[in-house]
Amino acid sequence: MALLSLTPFLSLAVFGLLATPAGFLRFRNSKLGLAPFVSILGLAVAMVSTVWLGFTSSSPVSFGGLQIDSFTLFFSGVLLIVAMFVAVASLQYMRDDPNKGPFFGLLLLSTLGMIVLAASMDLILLYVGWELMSIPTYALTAFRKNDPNSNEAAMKFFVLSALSSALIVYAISLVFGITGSTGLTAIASALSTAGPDVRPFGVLAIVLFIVGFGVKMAVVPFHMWIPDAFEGAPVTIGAFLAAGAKMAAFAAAFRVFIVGILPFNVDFYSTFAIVAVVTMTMGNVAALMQKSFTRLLAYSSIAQAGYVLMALATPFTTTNVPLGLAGGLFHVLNYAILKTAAFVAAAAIATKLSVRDLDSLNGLSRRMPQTSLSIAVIFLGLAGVPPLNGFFSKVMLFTGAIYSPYSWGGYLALAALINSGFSMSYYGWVIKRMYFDEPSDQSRIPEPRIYMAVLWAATILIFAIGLYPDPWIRLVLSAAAALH
Amino acid sequence: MEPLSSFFAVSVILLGIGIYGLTTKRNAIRILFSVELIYNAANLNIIAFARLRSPPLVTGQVLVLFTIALAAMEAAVGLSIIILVSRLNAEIDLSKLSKLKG
Amino acid sequence: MIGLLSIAIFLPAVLAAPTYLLGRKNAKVAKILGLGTTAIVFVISIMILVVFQYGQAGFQLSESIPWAGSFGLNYKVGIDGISLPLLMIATFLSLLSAAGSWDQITFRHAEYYALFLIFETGIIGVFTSLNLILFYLFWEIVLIPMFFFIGIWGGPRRRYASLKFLIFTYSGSAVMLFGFLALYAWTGTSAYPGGPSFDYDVLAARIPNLALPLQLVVAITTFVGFAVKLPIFPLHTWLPDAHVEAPAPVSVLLAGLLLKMGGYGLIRYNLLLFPKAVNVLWPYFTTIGLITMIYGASVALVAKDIKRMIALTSVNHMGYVLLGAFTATVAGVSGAVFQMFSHGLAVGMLFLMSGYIHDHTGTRNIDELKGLRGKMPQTVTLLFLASMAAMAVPGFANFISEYLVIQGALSVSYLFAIAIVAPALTVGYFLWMLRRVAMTPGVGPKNELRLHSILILVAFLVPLLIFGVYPPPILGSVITPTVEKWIGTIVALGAR
Amino acid sequence: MTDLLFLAFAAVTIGAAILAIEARDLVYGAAALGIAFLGVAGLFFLLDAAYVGWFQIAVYIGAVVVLILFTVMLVGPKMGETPLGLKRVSLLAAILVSLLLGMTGALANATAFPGPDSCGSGCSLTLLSTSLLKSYGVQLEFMSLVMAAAVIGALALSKTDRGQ
Amino acid sequence: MATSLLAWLIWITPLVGALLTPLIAKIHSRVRDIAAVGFTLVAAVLATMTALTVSAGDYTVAWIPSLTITAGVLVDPLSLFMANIVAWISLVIMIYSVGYMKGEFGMTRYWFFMNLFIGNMLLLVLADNLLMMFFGWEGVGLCSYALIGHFYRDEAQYWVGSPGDKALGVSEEYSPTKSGMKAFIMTRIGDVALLISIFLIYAFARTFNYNQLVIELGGAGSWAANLARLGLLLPTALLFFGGPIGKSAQFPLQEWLPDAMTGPASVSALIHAATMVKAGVFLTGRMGPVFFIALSQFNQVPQFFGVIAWIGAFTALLAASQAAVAREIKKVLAYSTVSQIGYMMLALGVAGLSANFLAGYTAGLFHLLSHAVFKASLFLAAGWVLHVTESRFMDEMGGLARAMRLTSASMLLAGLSLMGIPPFSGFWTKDAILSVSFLGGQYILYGLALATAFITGFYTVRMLGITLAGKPSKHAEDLTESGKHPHEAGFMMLMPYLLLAVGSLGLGLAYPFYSGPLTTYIASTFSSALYKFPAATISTSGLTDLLLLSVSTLVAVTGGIVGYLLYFKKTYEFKTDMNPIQRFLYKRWYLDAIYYKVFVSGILAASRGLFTYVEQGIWNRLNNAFAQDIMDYSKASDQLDTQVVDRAANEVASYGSRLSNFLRKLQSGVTEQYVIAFAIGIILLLAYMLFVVGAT
Repeated sequence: MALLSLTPFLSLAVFGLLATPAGFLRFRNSKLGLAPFVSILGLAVAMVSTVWLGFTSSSPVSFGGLQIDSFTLFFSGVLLIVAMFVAVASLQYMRDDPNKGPFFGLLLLSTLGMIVLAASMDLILLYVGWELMSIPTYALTAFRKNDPNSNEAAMKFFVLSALSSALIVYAISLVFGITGSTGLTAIASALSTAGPDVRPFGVLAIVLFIVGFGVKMAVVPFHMWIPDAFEGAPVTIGAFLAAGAKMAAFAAAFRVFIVGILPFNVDFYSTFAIVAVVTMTMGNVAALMQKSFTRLLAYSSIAQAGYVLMALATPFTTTNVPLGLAGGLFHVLNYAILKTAAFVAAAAIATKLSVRDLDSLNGLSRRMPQTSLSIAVIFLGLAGVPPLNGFFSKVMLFTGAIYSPYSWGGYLALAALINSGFSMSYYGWVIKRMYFDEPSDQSRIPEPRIYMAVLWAATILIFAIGLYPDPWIRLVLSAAAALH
Repeated sequence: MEPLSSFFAVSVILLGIGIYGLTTKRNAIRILFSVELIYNAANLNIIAFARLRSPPLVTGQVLVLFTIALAAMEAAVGLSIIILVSRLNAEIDLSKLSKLKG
Repeated sequence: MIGLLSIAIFLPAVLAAPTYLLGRKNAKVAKILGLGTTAIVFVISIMILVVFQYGQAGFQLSESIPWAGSFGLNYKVGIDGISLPLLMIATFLSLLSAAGSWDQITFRHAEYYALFLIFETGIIGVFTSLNLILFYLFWEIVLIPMFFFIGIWGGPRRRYASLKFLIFTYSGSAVMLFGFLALYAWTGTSAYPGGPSFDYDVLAARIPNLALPLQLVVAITTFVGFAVKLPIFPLHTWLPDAHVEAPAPVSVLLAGLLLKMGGYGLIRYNLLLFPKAVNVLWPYFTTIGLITMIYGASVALVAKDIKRMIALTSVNHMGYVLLGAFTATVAGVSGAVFQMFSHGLAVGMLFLMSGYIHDHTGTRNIDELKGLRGKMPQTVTLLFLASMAAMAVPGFANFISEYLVIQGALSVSYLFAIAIVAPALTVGYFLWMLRRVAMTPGVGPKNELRLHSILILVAFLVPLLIFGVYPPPILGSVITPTVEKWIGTIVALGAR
Repeated sequence: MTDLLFLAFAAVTIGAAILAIEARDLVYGAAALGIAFLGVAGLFFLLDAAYVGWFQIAVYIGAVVVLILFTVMLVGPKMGETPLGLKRVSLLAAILVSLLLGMTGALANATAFPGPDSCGSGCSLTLLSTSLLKSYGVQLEFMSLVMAAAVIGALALSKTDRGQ
Repeated sequence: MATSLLAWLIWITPLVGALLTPLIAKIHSRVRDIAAVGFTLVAAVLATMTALTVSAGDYTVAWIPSLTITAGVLVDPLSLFMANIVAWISLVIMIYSVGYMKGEFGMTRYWFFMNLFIGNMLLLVLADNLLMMFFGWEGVGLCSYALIGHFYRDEAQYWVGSPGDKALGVSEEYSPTKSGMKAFIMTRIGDVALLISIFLIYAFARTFNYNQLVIELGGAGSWAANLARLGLLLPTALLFFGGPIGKSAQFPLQEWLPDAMTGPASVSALIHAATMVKAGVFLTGRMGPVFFIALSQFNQVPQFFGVIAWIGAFTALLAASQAAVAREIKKVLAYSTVSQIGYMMLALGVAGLSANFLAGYTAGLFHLLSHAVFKASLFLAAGWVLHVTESRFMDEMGGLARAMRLTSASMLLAGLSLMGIPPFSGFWTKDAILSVSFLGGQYILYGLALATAFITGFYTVRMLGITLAGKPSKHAEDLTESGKHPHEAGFMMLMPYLLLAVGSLGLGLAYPFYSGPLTTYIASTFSSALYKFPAATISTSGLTDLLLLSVSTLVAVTGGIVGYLLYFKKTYEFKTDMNPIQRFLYKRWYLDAIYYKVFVSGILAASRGLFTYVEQGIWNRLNNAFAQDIMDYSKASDQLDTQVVDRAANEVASYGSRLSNFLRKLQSGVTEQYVIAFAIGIILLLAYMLFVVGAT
C-alpha cells in the first residue's frame, strides 16, 4: 500500500504536534516530562519505517510533489540519525529547561521539513519544506532565552536565513517564469528545450539558488552567520544546524540542480567547483586560528561543505556513472554523523567545564577520557584518515572529480586533497591539546552517560562504515541513481 | 496591458531597494522590512510571469499564496525573536549585537 | 578462507583491545600481552617464511576478498620477493622494539602497547596489500599511533615534533592519494574493459597503455607522498625532530619501519607501475637520491645529539634506496630492497642503544658521553659493531646493499661515481662520534646494561652479520628473482 | 487606462518602499511598508489576480504590518538606530545595488518577453481553488504544519517562564 | 674439494678464533692468550700445508646470485707466498704479544682484533675476486683503526710527537684515538678510489674474479678494450692504484703511518710494518700484470707503471729524509717502512717500464719478504726498548748496548739488513731493485733510489748510535737511580725478534740458492698463455752486476759512516731550534699540517656552514615556520613549546596563520557586514556566470 510510504512523514508530523502538549505532562515524577520520550518515539518510528521502506520499496512513489525514492529515504535516514542524536543528547542538555515540550516538538517538525526538502519534486513543496525546516530552527536557536548569545545568534541567523528564503523565492519566480511550471521534471524538460532568449533568466535563477541554498549549505561568502550562530545557539541545536539543516539544504540543492537544472545548457559545474575550492580553503584556513571549540567546529563544517559541493561540480564520471554525486551523498552521511557527534562532545565539555575556550581542552584525555577519545576519532574521521568513514566518501568525491569529463577535475581534486592534508594541522592540534598538553586542573570529570551513549554510538558507526563501506557505497550509488 | 518588462522592472527595483536596505540599515525591524520587500518583488514577478504568457497559468497564483503565507509566518517568528532580543539587550541595533565574532 | 597473511595483519589489531582493557589495571599485563602478541606475529611470519616458495617471482600467499566491490575496492594481499624481506623485518623489529619498550616506556603502558599493536597491523598491511586503497589505509593507520607515540611518550619537544610529523606526512600522503585516485579514474574509462579498479595487478596491466603525461602526473604525485616518508632532502625536516623526541623503541620503529614504507612505496608503486614515466623522471629522482645521501651525511657530521646524528644517517641511507630504485637495474633495485632490510636492523639497533645510553647516563650529547667505555664497556662494543654496520663495513649486510646500489647506479651512468663520497662521509661522522664517545678514557663507575637488554641488541646483529657474509638466502632466492622479473617487464615497457 | 493605473501603482509601491526603508520613525516606516504592500496588491489586481491581491492585503496589511506595529510598540523606547558611521558603506551599498540592477537589466534586455494574452479561464477563482486543494494538497498540508510550528515557536519564545 | 677446504680454513680459522675469543676469555685469561696464539698457529700451519698439498686453482662457491658473483679462494703461487709470510710473521708477533702485552687492559679486545686482523689479511690475500678482497681490505683497515687506538684512554705515554710540536699551527702530537681515526680516514680516501675502479671494472667486465678478468682480456670486445674506447682504461688503473697508495702509505697519502705508531709495538710490527701496509704492494702485484696486459694492448703501460715507479721512488726518498731527523725510535722505523715500501713500489713500477717484467716484479716481492722479516724484528726490539726506558724518545735512551746485549745484537743485525749491507737479505733484495731500475734504463729513478739508500744507511746508524751506543742519557740515569735498570727481555719476547733478525741474516746467506727457484715459482703464477710478457731477458755482463752491487753497498756504507761519525761518539740531544733544512724535514715537509688545514678544517667548516645556513637557516626555518606559528599561538598554554621552538618566524610560511587570523578578524560579528559580503558574493557569482561561463 502506497500510503505506507508516508509513514516517516506522518509519524514525525503526529509526534511532533503531540510533543508540545506532552511537555505539560510529567513522566513518573521525573523532571524530564513526557515530551522527550514522545519525540524520541516519533523519531524511532520514522527511522524504523524509513529503514523498512528502504529494504522493501523498489520503485519510487509520488504524492503530489512528494517523491519517495531511495534518495529521499537515504536523506531521511541520515537526517533522522542526526535528529535522534540531537534529541538524545538534548535529554541531558535541556534537562533544566522548562520548555521541553516546544523544544522537542519544534525539533521534530524541523526534521520533517528537512525530509520534505529531500523528497520534494516540486518547487512549491520545496519552499514549504524550506520554511518548515527554517522557522523552528530560528526559535530553537533562540531557545536559551536568557542567554544574550543565544538571542544574538538567533537574530543573525534569522536575518540571513530570511534573506536567503526570499532569494530562493525570487529564484523560483524566475524558473517559473521561464518554464511555466513548478514541478522539477516539467522544469527539466522545459529547460532542455529552452531557447537562448531565456538563458539570462536561467543564469540569474541559478545564481540565486546557489546563494539561497548556499546560506544554509555554508558556501563562502554566505557562511558568515555560521560560526556566530553555532557558538551562540544551544550546543545540541548547533549540531542540528550543522548536520541537519545544512545537509537538508544540500538535499534541496541536489534535487534542484541535478533533477531540475541539469538539462539546462548552462555550465554551472565550474561555478560550483570554484565555490567548492574557495569554501573548503576558507574554512580550513580560518579554522586554524580559532580560539573556541564550537567555532572551530563551525569552520571545519564550512570546509566539509566545500567537499560536498564537489558533488555538484562533478556529479558524473566520463562513463556517466554518478560517482561524484554518490560520493557527495556518502559524505553527507559521514559528515552528519561526525559533526553531530562532535557537537555532542562539545556539549559534554561545555556542560562540565562551562567554558568553550580551546584552552579548556588541554589535557582533557586525563579528565574526560571517553569524550577525548571520541573527539580524536571524530576529528580523524573529519580529516579523512582511513579506516574511518570520512575517508571513503572523500575518496569517492575526489575520484569523481578526477573522473569527471571536465578538464579542471584533476585540479579540483588536488585542491581538495591539499586542503584535506592541511586540515590535519588543526585537527591534529586539538588532539595534541587533549593528549599531549598538561591540564591546569588534573581532576577527573564525570562524563554524563547520555552524551557518552551518543558518542559511543557515533564512534561505532564511524568505524563500522569505515571498515565495511560496501553496503553504504551501494546505498549512495542507488540514491544517486534515483536522482539521475 | 503593460508588457512583462514593466512588471519585471518594478520587481527588480523592489529587489534593489530590499538589498540596499539590508546592507545599509542596522535596525532589525527595518531589515525585516527589506526582506519583505524582496518577497513582494518575487511575488510580483511570479504573478506577472503567470499572467503574461499564453495561455496564462494559475499555478503562479497558487505559488504566491504560499509565499505570502509563509513569509508572514516567518515574519511572525522573526518579530518574536526581535522582542526577545530587546528584552535582554538595550536595543535591537544589529551593529551592537556583535558579541559573537572572530 | 583466511590465510596466514591476514592473520599476521589483523592479529595485533584484534589483540590491541584486550591489551588496552586488561592492561589498564596492571601494567605488567599490558607488557606481556603486547610483547606476546608481537612474538606470536613473529612466529607467524616465520611460518610465512617456511611456506614461501623461494626463487619464484610472482605474488604468493595471495588472498582476495571483495571489500567494497561496488567501488573497485578489494581486500587483496600477497607477498613477493620485494615485500617478504620487509615483512620479516617488520615483525622482527616490532618484536625487538616491544622488548626494548619493556624498560624504556615507564607510564601509560596499556595505551602504549595497544597503539603499538595497531601500528604493527598497519606496517604489515602496508607491506602486503595489493590494492591501492588498502595500501593507503594501512599507510595512514601507521601514522596515528606514531603521532601519539611521539606526542605522549616523547622528549621535551614532543608536542612540536609530533605535530610537525603529523602535518608533514599527512600532507604528503594526501598528495599521494591524488595519484592513486587519478590512476583509478584514468584507467577506468571505456578504453579499459572491466571497469575501474584499485587492484595492483589490474593497474599494472593497464598503466602501460596510459598516456605519458598522465603517467607523469601520477608518478610525480605519488612520489611526493613516498618522498616525504622516505624522506628526501628538502622534505626531511620532520625526521630529525621526530626521531630525537620519540622514545628509543619508537625511534626504532620510526627509522626501521616507517621510513621503509616510503622506500617500499617508491619501488612497488612508483617504479614498477610507471615504466614510461620512470624513463623520463629517473635522472631527477636519482639526482635527488644522490643529493639526499650526501646532504644527510654532511649534516650528520656536526650533530651534537647522538640520536639526532643517527636520525640524520637515516636520511643519508634512505638516499641509497631512492638512488638504487630509480636506476631501474636489477642490482640497484635489489640493493635498494636489501638496503631497507639491512638499514632497518642497523639503525634500529643504534636507536635502541641510544635510548639505553640515555637511560644510563642521562645524556645524549656526544661531547658529554666521553669516557663511556668505563661505564658501559659491553654497550660500547655493541655501539662499535652497530656503527660498523651503519658504516657499511664489509661483512655486514649494509655493505652488500650499499654496494649493489652504487653498482647499479654506476652501470647506468658514471656520473654516479660521486655517490661514493657518501660512504666516505658516513665513515667520517661515525668515527668521529666513536672517537668522542668510545675512544676516550673511561670515567665513572660501571653502570652496564642488564643482560636482556644486551641480548636484544645482539639480536639485531645476528641477521646483519649472517646476511652480510652470506646473502644468498635473502638476496638470491627472494629478492633477485622478483626484481629480475619486474625489471624485465618494465624495461620491456619502456623504462630506460 | 491600465497604463496609468500601472504607473500609479508602480510609483506608489516604489516610493513607499523607499520611504519604508528611509523613514526616520519606524512607525512611519511601517505605515509606508503597508502602502507599498497595497501598491503591490494593486499590481496584482492589474494582472487579473484579484484573489491573490485580497490575500496580500489581508495577510500583509492585516497581519504583518499590525505585528510589526505591535513589536515597535513593545520594543518602543529601545528603537534607536545608530546612524551609519561611514558614508562609504552606504555608497558601497548603492554601488552594489546598482551593479546588481544593471546586470539584471542587461539580462532582461537580452530576453524576449512573450506578449500579453487574454486571460480566459486561467484567471478564474474556481480553477485557483480546485488546483490549490487538489493539485497542491500535500503542500497545503505541510504549510499548515509550518503554521503550527510558527505558532509553537513564537509562543515558546514570547512566553515568560516561571521564576525568570 | 677436501684439500681446497684447507685453503678456505686459512682465513676462516683466525676469524672464527676472533669471534670465539670473548667466549674463551670467560674461562681464563691465560687460556685466552694461548688460544689466540693457537689460532694463528693453525692458520700458519694451514698456509704451509696448502702450499705443499693443494694444487693451484680457484675454488668457488655461489655468493651474490643476482649479479652472478661467486666467493672463492684462489690458490696460486702469489697468494701462497703472501699467505705464508703473513701467517708466520703473525705467529711470531702473536707470541711476542703474550709477553709484551702482559698486564695491559683490554686484552680480550686486543686478541680479538689481532686475530680478526690476521683473518682479514689472509682473506685479502687469498680472495679470488676483487669484491672479497675488498672485504678483507676494509676489514684490516678497521682492525688497524681499532688497534692503533688500543690505548684509547689516550695516556700521554702512548702519544707520538714531541710535546708542543706544531707545524703551521697544527699540532703534530697525536693521541691513539686521534691517530687511529686519521689512519682510517686517510686510507679511506684511497679506498674510495679503489672502489670506484672496482666498480668500473665490474661494470665492463661483469666479473670480479681475477682469473676471469684475465681470461676476458683478449680481443677487441674485452672489458679493457671497452674501457679504453671510452678513454677510461688508464683512469681506472690509476684509481685502482689509489687503494695501494692509501694502504701502503705512499705519497701523497703517507702521512697516517708515522702517527699510527701510537699503537702497541706488536701492532706496529704486525700491521704497520710486516703485513697490512704490504697489502698495497700485494694488490699492485696481483693486478699489476692484469693491467700490464690490458694497457699494453693500447700502449699505455708507461703512463701507469711510470706513476707507480715515480711515486715509489719519491716516497722512498721523502720518508727516508724524514727518518733522518726523527726523534722517536718508532717514528724512525715508521718512516723507514714507508721508505722501504716505496722501494717495492718502485720495483713494481719499473717492472712495467723495463723490458723484463718478471725481474722487477720478483724484486719487489722479494723485498717485501725481506723487509717483513727485518722490520718486524726491529719493531719488536724497539718495543722492548721503549718498555725498558719508559720513553719513546731516542734522546732519552742511550748506552743500552751494555745492559741488553742480545737485543742490541738483534737490532744491529736487522739494521744492517735494512741498510742493505751484504750478505743480509736486505742487501740482495734492495740491490735487485736498484739494478732493475738501472738496467731498465730508469736512471733518474735509480738516482733517487741510490740517494735513498744513502739516507737509509745514515738514519739506521743514527738510530742505532743514539739508542745503543754512547752514554746513557739523563733520563736513563734517572731511571737507573730509581731502581729501574735496563735489562734483557724475557725469553718469550726476546726469541721472536732475535729469531727474525737471525732469519734475516739466514735469508741473506741463502739468497743465491733460493732466489732462482722462488723466482720460477712465482713466475709460474703467470704460466697461463694469457700472460704475454715480453720474453726478452736482460743480458748483463757479470761486470755490470758487480759494479751495481758495489755502488749500492758503497753508498749505504757511506751513509752509515756519516751517521757513525755524527752520532756514535756524541751524546745526542734533541734541540728545538733546528736549522731550516732540519726543521723542514722534522715538520714532515709540512705536508701533514697542510693536509689538516685543507681537508679536516676545511670540511668541518663546510659542514658547519651547511648545517648552519642550509639545514637550520633555510630548510628548518622554512618548514618550521608553519608549525611555528601554531606554536606561537599556543604559548599562553604551552610556554615550553614556544621557548624551545626557534622564534625566527619566516615570512613566507607565516602567511597561513596570518591569513587565518585575518579571516578570523573578518568575522566581525556585525550582521550588516555579513550582508555586504553576501551582496559581493552574489555580484561575483553573477559576474562569473555572465562573463566567464556566458549567459548567452
